[in-house]
Amino acid sequence: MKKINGFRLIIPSKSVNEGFSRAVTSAFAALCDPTVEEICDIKTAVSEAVTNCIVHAYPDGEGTVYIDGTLYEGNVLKVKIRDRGVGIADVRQAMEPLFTTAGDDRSGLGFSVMESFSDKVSVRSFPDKGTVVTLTKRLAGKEKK
Amino acid sequence: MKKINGFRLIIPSKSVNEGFSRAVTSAFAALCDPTVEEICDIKTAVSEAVTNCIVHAYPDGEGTVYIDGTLYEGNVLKVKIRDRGVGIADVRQAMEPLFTTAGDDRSGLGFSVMESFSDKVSVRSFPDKGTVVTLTKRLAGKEKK
Amino acid sequence: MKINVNGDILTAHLDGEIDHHSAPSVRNTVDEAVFMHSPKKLILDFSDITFMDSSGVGLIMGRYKLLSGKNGTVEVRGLKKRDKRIVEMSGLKKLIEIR
Amino acid sequence: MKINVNGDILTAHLDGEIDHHSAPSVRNTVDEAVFMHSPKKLILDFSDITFMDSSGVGLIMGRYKLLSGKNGTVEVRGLKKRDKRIVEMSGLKKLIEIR
Ligand SMILES: Nc1ncnc2c1ncn2[C@@H]1O[C@H](COP(=O)(O)OP(=O)(O)O)[C@@H](O)[C@H]1O
Ligand SMILES: Nc1ncnc2c1ncn2[C@@H]1O[C@H](COP(=O)(O)OP(=O)(O)O)[C@@H](O)[C@H]1O
Repeated sequence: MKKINGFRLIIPSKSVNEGFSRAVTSAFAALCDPTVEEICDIKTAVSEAVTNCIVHAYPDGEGTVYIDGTLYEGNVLKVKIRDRGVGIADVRQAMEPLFTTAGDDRSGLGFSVMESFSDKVSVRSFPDKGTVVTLTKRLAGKEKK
Repeated sequence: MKKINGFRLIIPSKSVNEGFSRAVTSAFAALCDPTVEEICDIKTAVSEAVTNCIVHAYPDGEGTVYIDGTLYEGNVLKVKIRDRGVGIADVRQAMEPLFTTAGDDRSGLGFSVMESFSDKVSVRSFPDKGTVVTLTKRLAGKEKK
Repeated sequence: MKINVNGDILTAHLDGEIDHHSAPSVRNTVDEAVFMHSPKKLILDFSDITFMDSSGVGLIMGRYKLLSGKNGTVEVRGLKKRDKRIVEMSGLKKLIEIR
Repeated sequence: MKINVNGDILTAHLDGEIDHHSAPSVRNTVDEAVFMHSPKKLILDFSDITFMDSSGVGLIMGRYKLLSGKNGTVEVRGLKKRDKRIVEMSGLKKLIEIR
């Protein structure tokens, strides 16, 4: 697949940056005239993945979150959300609906939401090294070079 | 000055990313409740600096543009726009109003606009290595951590 | 957020975005009102929510636990279609009223 | 963009954002209309411009050169305060009418 455009965003794992990363991803996706629904879908999925880096990856303090957005020919958008945090020992279990290792406030639905609002979610994780979540979504909007 | 938040954005020097980098900078600045005027000022200054990387830094093709935004205590925003392009031999001359090395369509006002819409503009450039433009602006909005 | 008390019913009109960043302050405001008024029913009105992710579900779940510990109930209103989809993933439909 | 011809006067109602990315297409549309209609006066109306940087000045300068080469004039209208500030840095005020 031919790459048309891309960005890399590097931010500290502060919760205030959840909204910021949604805004950045929307602005990037907007370059290919997607529908409002599509923008909203990708915002929601990215919000979940970035929140996970902030909530789970760095339990002992602040770390760094890396977001790579790439637009491919055919209006396929991939967003890779990466951390260098604690990692996930059992990815299959982590991806089960309602599974959470966190307290009352987390619903355990983050991965389910990502799956529901993207075409594909892939997760690679290495304990003590970090986690990479890749969201893929085809945007129906007109293509721009 | 204590750093409150920051981002690094890395993008290819495509003109479509001029609007994208404005959107990213606005979204970041928005985290500290600035006025609409202040958002607009910083958007305009960033637009000039990023456009210069796209128009002047890489005459032979596409390169990479690096944008670092940092928010300091006291609501001071610094945006550093950096390229690894041809550089500027005579920075003082380049910064003169109406000076341009480009054709009809460039007005030679890029640096003047940056100066007019920021509190401070600093330019460091190394021929064949690249250019770093740092824009500083104090935002009057309320501080957020 | 606007809080409305009508007899045994406390209604919280949420607004803005709900994510992990904003949820704690929403939670605190709602919970304070619940402790003050000890309602039989808490209505969370999402009509003015412009964005939510699964943190919104966490918020509802937590309020459900709080209220059911006091023999109260929770009702959720005004969810947009996509937000309803997120809430329904949780199975909360069996425990609370979603309108 | 809407183009309006009234006798010798061609008015281009620009809209959206003017930056280095969008300027070429704006320029092409205006220049084509100028070649078609050979107006004595070109009015560039910025009322519906939501953002511009110095690329907007480049656009005006280029149209000034084009028109003065044909003994025509250029007028600029509807600039917001901040955009006027940018245009005035250029000294174009001496060459064209800015209203
Ligand atoms: N980036 C990450 N780093 C470490 N652990 C993670 C990460 N993302 C997810 N997890 C683990 O997977 C579990 C399920 O995640 P998710 O479905 O998003 O639900 P929630 O965030 O509500 O717990 C989390 O509770 C956590 O244990
Ligand atoms: N990032 C850069 N890399 C190389 N040269 C640059 C860069 N930024 C500015 N310049 C030089 O400085 C000159 C003046 O820049 P500026 O004031 O922005 O006006 P303009 O972009 O309209 O030419 C440019 O014409 C170019 O020669």
